[in-house]
Amino acid sequence: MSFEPVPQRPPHLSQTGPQTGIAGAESARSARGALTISSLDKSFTISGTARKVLDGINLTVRPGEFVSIVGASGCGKSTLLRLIVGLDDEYTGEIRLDGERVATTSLDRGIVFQDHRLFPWMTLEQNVELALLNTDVPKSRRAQIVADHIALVNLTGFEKAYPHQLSGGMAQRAAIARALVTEPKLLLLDEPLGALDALTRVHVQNELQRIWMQQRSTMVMVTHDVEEALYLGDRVIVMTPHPGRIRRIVDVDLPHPRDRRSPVLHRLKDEILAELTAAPTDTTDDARGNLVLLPTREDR
Amino acid sequence: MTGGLAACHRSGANAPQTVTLASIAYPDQGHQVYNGLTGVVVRDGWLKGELAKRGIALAVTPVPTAVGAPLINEGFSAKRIDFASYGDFPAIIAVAGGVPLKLVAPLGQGQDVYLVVRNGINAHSIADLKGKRIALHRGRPWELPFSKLLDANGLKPTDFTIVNINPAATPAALAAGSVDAAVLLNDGLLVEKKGIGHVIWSTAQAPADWKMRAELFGRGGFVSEHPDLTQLVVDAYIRAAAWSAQDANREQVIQDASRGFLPVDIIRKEYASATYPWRERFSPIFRPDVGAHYHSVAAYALAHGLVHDQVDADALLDDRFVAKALKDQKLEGFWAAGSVSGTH
Amino acid sequence: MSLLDHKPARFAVGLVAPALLLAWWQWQASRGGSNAVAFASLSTVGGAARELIVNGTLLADAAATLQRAFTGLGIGATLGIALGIAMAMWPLLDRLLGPLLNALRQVPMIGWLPLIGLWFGSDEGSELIVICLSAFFPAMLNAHAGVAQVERRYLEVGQIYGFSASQRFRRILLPAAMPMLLTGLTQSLAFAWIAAIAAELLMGASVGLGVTMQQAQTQQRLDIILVTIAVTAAIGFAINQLVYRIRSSLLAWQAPAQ
Amino acid sequence: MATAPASFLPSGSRRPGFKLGPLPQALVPPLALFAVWQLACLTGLFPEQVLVPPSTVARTLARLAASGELERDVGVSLRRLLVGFGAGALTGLAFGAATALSRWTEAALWPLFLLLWQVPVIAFLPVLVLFFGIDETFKITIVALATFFPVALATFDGIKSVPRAWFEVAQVYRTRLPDLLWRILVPATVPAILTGLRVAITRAWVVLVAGELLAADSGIGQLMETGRQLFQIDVVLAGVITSGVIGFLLDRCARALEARATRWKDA
Repeated sequence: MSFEPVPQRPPHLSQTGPQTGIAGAESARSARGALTISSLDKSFTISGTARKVLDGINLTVRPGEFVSIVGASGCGKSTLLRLIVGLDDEYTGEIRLDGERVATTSLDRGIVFQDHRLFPWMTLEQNVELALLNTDVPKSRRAQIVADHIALVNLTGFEKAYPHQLSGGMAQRAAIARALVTEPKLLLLDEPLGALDALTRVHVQNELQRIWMQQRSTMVMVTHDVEEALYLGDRVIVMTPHPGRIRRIVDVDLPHPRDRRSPVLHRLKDEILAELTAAPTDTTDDARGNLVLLPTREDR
Repeated sequence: MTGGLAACHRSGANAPQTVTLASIAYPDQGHQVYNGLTGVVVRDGWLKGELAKRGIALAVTPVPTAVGAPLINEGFSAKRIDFASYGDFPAIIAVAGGVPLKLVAPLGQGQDVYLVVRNGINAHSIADLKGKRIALHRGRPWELPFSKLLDANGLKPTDFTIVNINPAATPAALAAGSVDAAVLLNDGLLVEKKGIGHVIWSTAQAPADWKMRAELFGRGGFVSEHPDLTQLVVDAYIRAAAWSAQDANREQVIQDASRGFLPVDIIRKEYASATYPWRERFSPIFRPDVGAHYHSVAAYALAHGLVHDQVDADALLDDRFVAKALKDQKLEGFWAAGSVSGTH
Repeated sequence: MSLLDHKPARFAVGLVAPALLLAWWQWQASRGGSNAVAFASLSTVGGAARELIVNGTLLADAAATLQRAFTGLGIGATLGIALGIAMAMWPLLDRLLGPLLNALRQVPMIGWLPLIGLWFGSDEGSELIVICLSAFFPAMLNAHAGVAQVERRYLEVGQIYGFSASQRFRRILLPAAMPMLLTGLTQSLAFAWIAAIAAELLMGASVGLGVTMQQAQTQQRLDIILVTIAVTAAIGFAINQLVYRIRSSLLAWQAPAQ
Repeated sequence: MATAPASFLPSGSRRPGFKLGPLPQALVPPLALFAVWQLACLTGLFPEQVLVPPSTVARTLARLAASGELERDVGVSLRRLLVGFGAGALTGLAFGAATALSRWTEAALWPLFLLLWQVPVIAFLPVLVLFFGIDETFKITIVALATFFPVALATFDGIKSVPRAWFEVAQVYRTRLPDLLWRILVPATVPAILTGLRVAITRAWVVLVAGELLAADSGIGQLMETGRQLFQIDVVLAGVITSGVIGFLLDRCARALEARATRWKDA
């Protein structure tokens, strides 16, 4: 897949953030948002016993790629995103963005949560602008950049609205605008549309696809919804729970924007659903009990 | 004048910057007005001027009547107050508590305490109230005359139901019939005037030393370190007493006494019922009954376990300053030397 | 749809109960006898009100009491909010001071009076301390709870955008805790107002509603007591309404309750 | 605030012998305060009559406890508290519910409620005395009044914040009124009301002690007042400590009950 530079990108994008320029030999394009995860393990300690939630995750995301992760509840997909974004840094293995090991949060990595997490005490505009607080974007240009991003998510006219005055879909789009305004190399989406109704969801999926095509940042989205994963993702990572492992990675070799009616999508959806429902979802016993039942990881 | 200069030299080394006088005060039209002679002293301005000549400021601290006694005792013990005109009972308590005080000037004949009975109760004496409910705010100075009344009639507090209640709530309690009688100060006369009850007894019918007394007390340490300044303060009070004792100033004194307190006709009625001449109301003389009074307060406090140590009433009284002031102001013989009131 | 949707009608309905209360009062007063001690007739009360307004006492009293209450509130609530926030942000401080403050909170004011008397005498300072103490605790407790209950998910947003400690405080903790802070402030205000009156009543001062109330108690002037009670209630009510308005405008970002 | 966080510490991180449990930790500041207090007394800067050393206060407490005086006063005060609190809480609940559930009662009674709330109880003293006498009823009434206002307010707010949707659900299923009350209203408002009750009980305690100063022959407030009048600050401070500890314990018990009753909230 090759991506054309998009002329509509906000002009401040060309400015390099504090953490760019690490791999001078690589081209500017490939230096932005290459995510490498290798041998990642993660455990939680619950009442004295350690429980593995992620086991041996290996994944490489190419710059500008849209990767979807699907899996049943408890497969650790949200935990994975929290590790990548840096909210949790207790893990073994490696997570690297453009070669740099992830240890804490950074403006290079943005995230959209399932709950929009807009600050209820600020207007939409203020919420978006908040993300620029610690960037070196000059104050004089911030208003314009904020307006551009509000326009990008089609919310022009709602700048002064408080979150409670926005519908669920609008609030989620506002959260996407806030996540994008810092021009992160990597945008993580943690079930961003999970709380929306079916119609709004389709609408925001289209918006998201449009925005991604416009922005071309690397995006990793976690979702329950296989159809959504296929519609948006260049690749779909299928995960199984207890402990969370990658079971399969599906290539979706269709150009964007996609047609929902595409037979390829439907075939892949059936395949993935079959895979997910076939997997034993034994929650009665501990992780070690499941270990033998799980098929081996299919890694490419 | 020479005396003044000499005094100046005597306390020159460690003279205080301020002499603090505390007194019960009532709010009246946005100002605190001081009760009794302190009010006259403050208005007179003589003391302030004399102290100013020595480079010393006069501070007068108003204390509300409801919490006055503890506040003054706390002030004495913290050495925040040098002089106070306040009650006999709290002063004995302070001395017993280890705060040495000196009674430097008696202030008059004492205050009467009244026994008020509510309407509908047929009682003419304390004995008639046997088994009845009597309102009395415990630990307050008027407990002593009441106790003496019981003793004199061969009665005990257990012959009654003593109800401990704040004087502010007492009229309502009488009116509601929650209590049958109450021990009050001259607010008892107001209760009578309001038609809630009537006075059946007061200390006016009792020996002079039964009355509740208030005097000018000085902090022991201050009095012994600064006898000159103490003399000035006592001088000022004697001046005020002499002024108040003038018949010409009678109406003014009555008006002053009513300010922020009881209606003027109550004050006038109470003053008119006195069995002694007008001038004796302000007598600063250390009469025998004054000494007897303090002996009996000290004995009562000890006997009832209110204090744990015997207070030496004789050591409390310090009549040097009054004697000198009377001499200096040529007032010797102006007031009677012996007891002037009482029926016994 | 309902009569109650009209503001004036609603207001009128609200007047019924006070009016009934007053009517009952008048009836009690007219019965005379022992009731005369607790009930003064409305015309007497009206006369007393006129007297106090004309001679300026009422205005001076209200101004003095308001000033006392607000000075005490200003000091007490500021300290309370600062300490409450500090305790919510530094758990060690909370563990050290929390139980102690909680115990001190339960000590009735009378317990403080001897110490206050010792250090401040009977000056204006004593009354101020009493008011400050009354205003301090609700402000502290609510500020503490408000900051402690700030949702983690909001703090994570701050973490993602690289907020410094001061940014986190000013942009997340403070606004998120604002509803509770304002609740605390409302309570503090109510307590400061009541404490101001009570302090004047019990500790004495030269001017103030409590002073006039106390004096009227001495003189058994029920009409004056009632006027001061009415003014106390009315001013307290007005302050309450004002705070409610300020709160609504400060918290315009909150979704309506229903 | 000040819950016991120590139990959430990773277990085994310290040897048990050195582990400072939540209780001893809470004791550090008061002990430090006592130490400072005792030291301040030893300096002699303050008159011993007013800044009584804690050792003296401890002796006084022991003496009062041994003579049975403390037990009697605390017992009397607690009995007044419980009866008054019970009466005030019930009426407060009823009033709060009645005003919150009907717009008419709200419009008619709430303004008067807000008006009366602003007046200190002490101002109503003569009226209270007239109606309730000066015996136990009077003191209990004062406590009940102090309880009534916060409980009524909390109940009102608690009911008002129940989402309308829940009532609509009840309407759809034609829930009968008792069921509506018991199955929807009560569980939904219990947290707010319990908080109101907790605020009320500590407030009631403070007001009771103040009320006992005005008219009482016994009780912890009277103990302190007599102590002050008689310039026995050690007795006053013994009362301060006793009432502080009792108030603190009441608050702790109320919190524990509150935590138990609202466990579902955190689940």
